[in-house]
Amino acid sequence: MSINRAKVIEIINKIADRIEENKLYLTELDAVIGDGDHGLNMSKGFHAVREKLKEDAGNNIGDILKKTGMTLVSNVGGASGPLYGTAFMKAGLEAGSKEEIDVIDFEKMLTAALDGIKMRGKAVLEDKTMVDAIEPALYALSKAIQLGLSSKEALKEAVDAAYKGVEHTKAIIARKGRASYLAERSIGHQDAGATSSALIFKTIYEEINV
Amino acid sequence: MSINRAKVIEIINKIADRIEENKLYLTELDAVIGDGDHGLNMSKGFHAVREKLKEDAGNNIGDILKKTGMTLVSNVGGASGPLYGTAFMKAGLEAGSKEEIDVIDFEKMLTAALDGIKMRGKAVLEDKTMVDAIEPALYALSKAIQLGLSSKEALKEAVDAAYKGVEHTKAIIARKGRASYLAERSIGHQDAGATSSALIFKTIYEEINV
Amino acid sequence: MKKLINQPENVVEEMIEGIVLAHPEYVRKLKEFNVLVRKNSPITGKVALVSGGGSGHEPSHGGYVGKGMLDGAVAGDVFTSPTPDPIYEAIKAVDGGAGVLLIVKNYTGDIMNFEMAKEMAEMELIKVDYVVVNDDVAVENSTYTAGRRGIAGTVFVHKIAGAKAETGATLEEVKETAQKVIDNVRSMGMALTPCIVPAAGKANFTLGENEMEIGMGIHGEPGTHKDTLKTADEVTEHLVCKILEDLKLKDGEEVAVMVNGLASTPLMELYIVNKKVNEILWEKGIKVYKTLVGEFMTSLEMAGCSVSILKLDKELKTLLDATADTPAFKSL
Amino acid sequence: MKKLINQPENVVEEMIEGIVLAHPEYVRKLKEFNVLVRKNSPITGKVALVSGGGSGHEPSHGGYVGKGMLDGAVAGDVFTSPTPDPIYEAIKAVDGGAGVLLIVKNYTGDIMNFEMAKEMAEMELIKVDYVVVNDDVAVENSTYTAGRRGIAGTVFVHKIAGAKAETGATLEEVKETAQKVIDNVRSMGMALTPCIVPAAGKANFTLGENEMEIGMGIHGEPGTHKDTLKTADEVTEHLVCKILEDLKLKDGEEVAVMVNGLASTPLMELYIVNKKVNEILWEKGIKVYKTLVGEFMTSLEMAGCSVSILKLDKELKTLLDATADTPAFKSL
Ligand SMILES: Nc1ncnc2c1ncn2[C@@H]1O[C@H](COP(=O)(O)OP(=O)(O)O)[C@@H](O)[C@H]1O
Ligand SMILES: Nc1ncnc2c1ncn2[C@@H]1O[C@H](COP(=O)(O)OP(=O)(O)O)[C@@H](O)[C@H]1O
Ligand SMILES: [Mg+2]
Ligand SMILES: [Mg+2]
Ligand SMILES: [Mg+2]
Ligand SMILES: [Mg+2]
Repeated sequence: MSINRAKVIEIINKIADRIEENKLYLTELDAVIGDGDHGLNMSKGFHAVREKLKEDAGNNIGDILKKTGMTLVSNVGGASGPLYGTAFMKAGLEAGSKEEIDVIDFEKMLTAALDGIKMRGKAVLEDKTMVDAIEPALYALSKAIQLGLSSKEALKEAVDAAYKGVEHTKAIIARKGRASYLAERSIGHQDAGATSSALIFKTIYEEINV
Repeated sequence: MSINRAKVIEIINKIADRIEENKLYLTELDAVIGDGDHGLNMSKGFHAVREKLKEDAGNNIGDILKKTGMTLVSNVGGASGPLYGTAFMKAGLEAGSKEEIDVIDFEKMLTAALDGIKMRGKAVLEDKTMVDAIEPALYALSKAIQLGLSSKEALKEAVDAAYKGVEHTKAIIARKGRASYLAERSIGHQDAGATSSALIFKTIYEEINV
Repeated sequence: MKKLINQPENVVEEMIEGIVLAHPEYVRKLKEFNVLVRKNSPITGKVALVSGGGSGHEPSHGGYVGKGMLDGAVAGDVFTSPTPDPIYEAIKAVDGGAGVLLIVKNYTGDIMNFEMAKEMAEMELIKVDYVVVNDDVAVENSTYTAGRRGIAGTVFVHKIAGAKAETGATLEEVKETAQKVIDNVRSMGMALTPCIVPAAGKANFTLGENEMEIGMGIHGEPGTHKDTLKTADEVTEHLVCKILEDLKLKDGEEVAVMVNGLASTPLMELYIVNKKVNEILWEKGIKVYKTLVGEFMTSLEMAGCSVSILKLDKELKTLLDATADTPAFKSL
Repeated sequence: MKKLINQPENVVEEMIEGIVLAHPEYVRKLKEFNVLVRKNSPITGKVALVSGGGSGHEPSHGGYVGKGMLDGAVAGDVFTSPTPDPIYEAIKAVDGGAGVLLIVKNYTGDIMNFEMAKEMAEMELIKVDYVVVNDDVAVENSTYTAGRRGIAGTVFVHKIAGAKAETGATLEEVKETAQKVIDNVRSMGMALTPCIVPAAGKANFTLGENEMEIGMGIHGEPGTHKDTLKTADEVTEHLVCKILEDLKLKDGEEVAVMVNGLASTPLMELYIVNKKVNEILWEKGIKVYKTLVGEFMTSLEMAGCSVSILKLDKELKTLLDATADTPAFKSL
């Protein structure tokens, strides 16, 4: 696997498409145990990102991702803006001036992104947040790389782990974000942010395999 | 016809009964073109009058009627309180220290009452108010007396004229009171205060004939 | 009926108690009457102002008792004029020898009860006079009718006549200023939802999901017409134009604006209305000297608003700016 | 959706414009941002206070910008935290060299966005610190969770920290006072009806004709439980007892009380609630030093109220009494 600058932009635009398609779905998930705006927030954010990159995408992968993160931060508000924004900015910092990345780079970038999310949101595994999709995905990716799987296979593992994580959020009590006000009543419902994270992994995987 | 002190109290208590029975009806009439409280107002007022007279009815007919009027003024509020209150007070002033009254006295008292209402409320005939029941009733009474009818017959004429007046309020535009805000839209609806006035005449007539 | 109350028949009394408990530094209650007076009433030598009417319009009128506004406020039952007795008690309690001005809104019941109270007080040799506020342009004014209703513009009368009284003016002078405000203030309201009088337990008119009432009175009296829902800009345009038709302002004249919420309408929406009011006045070359946005004269839990415009001169500007310190209206 | 608005997506911007047009003597708007700052910002040498959050809580927060309270207020979309950019702009606009204190309510989104703005401002060498208000006792506090929400008690933080800043105190001192208020204020709310976010167009929860939600948050977040309608006295008893369980007041201690309307609940009902609050505190020997009744932190057009109780000491009393002059909160 090797992804260049243009491909990164393509992937981000595809993420924007997928978010748009799932706007209602994500919003409905958030309505049940949150405030019903996650799809709207993400759609607003990625719409702005698409416009931003059209106008000035930056010179290298680091730039692209930092611009993506900053645009998310500046346009979303709420919880997901700073979280996804920080994730993309940290990934961008990690990528630096690279014009091409491979699966090992991706693993490092994802590690930085997850660290950023945890630093910003103070959530840990089992708090019923996006961390419950991202952290298992990162573990699965790392393990697959260690086991010598192909990048394609490794990414597939990550996507599967993310969706397993999403599924698991149904079983647990929310301890961070708005859903935490519901305490026990949050059980049985899937976390919206974890779902959007899994959706992003799936989009990346699909785009790498086209 | 001759009505003594005790009979006056009896009649007032009967008026209170009839008002109570017609509370909902009067309120509904007021709801259509006013603010839907005329029955409640009258019931509150005559309930207080009943209690007042039970406790201290006064020494003569003038006293009884003045107490009735003051109690109405002090307990009703809104438009009907000062109007009916003034009417009873003026009638009481006219009756003075009398302990017995006849139909001629009644005519004088009613004249004073109507003057009081018109002075207080500045309404004239055809403004779609209680004046449209009371003024015709007074005319009919005077005419009947001049024609030499019996007091019973004269009072019957007054009651009929009052109800004809009530009926006529349906045909005219309100120019005083809350219904006046409706202008043309008040046409077709009967005035609540005229209705309660006619009811009072009817009660007096019935009580004199028991 | 979703209300935070106890017994419907006790709402006014409990409310008055709640006001006194909240604002003992401003007001006290007259024993056995739903009357609030300034804590330090009577104030010797100052003309006293008494207002009131039915309850359900809070903060009108008890909220305006204090320095620079009212000396006494009389609370009737919900939407029902008080009887003369409490008004008379209020007059006696606040008269400091310089006389008492009653500020009455133009409703048959209010006028008659305040007039009777005035007559009672005059028998005790208290100097009493009154003005009648009739700012609602929704209702036609004609010599044959009860005339226009008094609505939120009344608050300008309280503020300005109150400031005048603080200057040591005579009863005649305070009345003259109050009347000047009345002559120069016009209002019009609209409603999106009805309201429920606690004792009645149900709304006494209805509005469809897509309907509003233009020209609505503050007791749910009908306005000029029902209309389908429109944008805030369109509604505001209608209200302001009706007001300006009547007020006839000239280019360069100065006004005070009040955007008053009837209760359920959020401040957010009132400010959106205010934006449009400003744009319309600006286009006509009329200068907004001062703006009040908030809930000044409400109608139980009704949704909707009214706009009031007061044409100003030098005296009215000075008095409008003067210090006021009351529970619901403060001006530093 | 019965609202007096134009396009749902423009409500915040139009509201902010309406506020500036209404109160130019108090506030100005930062170009291109929904941020209101004091007209004379920055004030050299004074610690500046910035608050904010989602819109729909008016007069919070723009209504509290002025002397003795806030220097800046940042308005996000309805019920959504603002992004860091306008917060950062607000910080830059109000910093007079003595530093800026951010007053943040405890919501994940608010905290993260304000923190990011703080980091951005610190890169420009502006001294910035923040406090987190978490007064809502309806939500359990636990180290494992996001903790209690911030609701109407925040207004006490604005008032008191604002007065402290006017005394010329340092950033550390102002923060300490703000934190003292936070440590001593507890609130709890309830709702009779839901509200509608303009962009959503429909209520995001429902309550039956005979139901209310106890412990309701100011964005329609669920509370402790649904209950059948009760009297004002019963509801008040429940709210105050939950607050007192947590605040642990001793006989003879003094408090400030705030009875806050969420929007549709009339002032009449808030005063009825206040009466009961007073009775409960009186029975427990707790002295009410000051009471605020009105709409301080609303929730669009929701019906309901919250009660806040602040335990006072000498410093807090003095600062609570200090002069404040803002569009929505004045203290002479
Ligand atoms: N502290 C946190 N750490 C990580 N993720 C969080 C945290 N708080 C909330 N989230 C995620 O954010 C999602 C909600 O995002 P969104 O609805 O856009 O924001 P808001 O909650 O402000 O409305 C949740 O579903 C959850 O996955
Ligand atoms: N100016 C007036 N003169 C005579 N009668 C009047 C006048 N105004 C109102 N009324 C009478 O009062 C009645 C309404 O009484 P009521 O409903 O008790 O008072 P309110 O109008 O204050 O609610 C009307 O039906 C009308 O007959
Ligand atoms: Mg959300
Ligand atoms: Mg009536
Ligand atoms: Mg009435
Ligand atoms: Mg949100």
